[in-house]
Amino acid sequence: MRLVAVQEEDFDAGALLARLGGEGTGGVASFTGIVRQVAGGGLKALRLEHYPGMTEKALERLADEAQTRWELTGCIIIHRVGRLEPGQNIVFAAAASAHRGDALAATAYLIDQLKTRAPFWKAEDMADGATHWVEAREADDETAAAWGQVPEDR
Amino acid sequence: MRLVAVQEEDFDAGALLARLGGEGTGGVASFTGIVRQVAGGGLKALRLEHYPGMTEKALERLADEAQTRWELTGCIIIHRVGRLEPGQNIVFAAAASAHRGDALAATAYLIDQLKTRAPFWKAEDMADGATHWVEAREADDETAAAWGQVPEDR
Amino acid sequence: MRVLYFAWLRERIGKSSEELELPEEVDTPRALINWLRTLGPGYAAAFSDEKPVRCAIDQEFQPLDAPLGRPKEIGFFPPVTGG
Amino acid sequence: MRVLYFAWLRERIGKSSEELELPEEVDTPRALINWLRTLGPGYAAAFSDEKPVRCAIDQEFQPLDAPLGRPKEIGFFPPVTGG
Repeated sequence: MRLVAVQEEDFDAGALLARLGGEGTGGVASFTGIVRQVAGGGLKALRLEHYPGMTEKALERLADEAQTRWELTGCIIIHRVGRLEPGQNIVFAAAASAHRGDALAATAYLIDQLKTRAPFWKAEDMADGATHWVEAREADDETAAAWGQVPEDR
Repeated sequence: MRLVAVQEEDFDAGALLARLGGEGTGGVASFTGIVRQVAGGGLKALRLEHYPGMTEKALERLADEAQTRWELTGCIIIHRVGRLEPGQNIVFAAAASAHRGDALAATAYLIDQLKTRAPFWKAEDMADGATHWVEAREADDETAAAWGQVPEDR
Repeated sequence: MRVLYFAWLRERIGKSSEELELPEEVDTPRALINWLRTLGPGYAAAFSDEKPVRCAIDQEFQPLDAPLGRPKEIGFFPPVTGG
Repeated sequence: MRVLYFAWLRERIGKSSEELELPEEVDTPRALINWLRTLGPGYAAAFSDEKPVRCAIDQEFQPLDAPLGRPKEIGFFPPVTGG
């Protein structure tokens, strides 16, 4: 079972997890990213922009890599785009395997790599009317690189 | 938000995940353990036995430890007992945090520690009528110990 | 003292718990195992090999050579296999 | 060649994509950036500093000094911030 999607609509994490529990699966790990209110509370909404076509290819590649690195029985990546308010879901990554370690590691890999290798950009619309683009975090590059053997593609 | 339970009934992973997405949460990680059919396909059901009272205390302690080690906004551990067939849910661990790394690490910690530090025992009822107790795996001890500073309590 | 048995120890002994008056010289879980062995063939079978036996004193895991003290309960069981 | 702009590059240039005929000497993304700067103040503002500019040639991330070749499309954007 494999599912990769870029969409404006919300996703149903429970229904997605249920789809991953198939033959030979001993465990399903998942990560759900949620739009977090900024310190001080001034965030009205995020706007998520992406590169249509390229994004889907990048996510499919991450799923391929996870399925190569670990023995998975299933793999899901869903990323939302458009306007998202604090508390709303933004991203879902999940992996199923016979072995818990594989499911957990693959899920962490998917979300770490997605942060630096999929063409999404976030702008913050603040309650005071200000708007600004979120800057990339060096820590995310380091976390992604720590998995090793990642193509130098940024 | 904190929830620890030992129960015969199934759990609803989606509903549990939704309860973890509160104020200050940037990500929710989860692991769902599923009864896996054995190689050859002869497993009819698992019977899960536990030490009532002690089990709940052990799980509460694991949740405490996770909340001490990582900055969590929520934490759930649910373990089923009784008769469970292949494909059915057996355990759920989840953690929510402002930061994805904390949520992912805490979830892995909970499930790794639970394997060696909570008083549950599995018996396998086979289709051919045989029944036997599952033996503990040394690899689980090593995985649990790799987190370091775990009380020597087995 | 309440003594509890789990998994195949419970099956071999034929009961899940019992109230026992221990002799004064029983001062560790290991000494208790040695004493339990004398209570009958089920106990002897359950405790024939100590290596796979673990215990909890008042619901806390303890090594077999821990001081027993005067707990309310002690549980004997094989290594845990949850998750 | 189709050239696409994302995030604040798109905002400064004022369009998300356009078809451009490139001079023959434009043989890397960096050379293309230098040429784009001459097209108007929006471009000059978008590309005033190359450091935060990333690119993809035919939807594959590439360094700014990669050979340009004859792709169908090239995208310029800041470092990604998804997830």
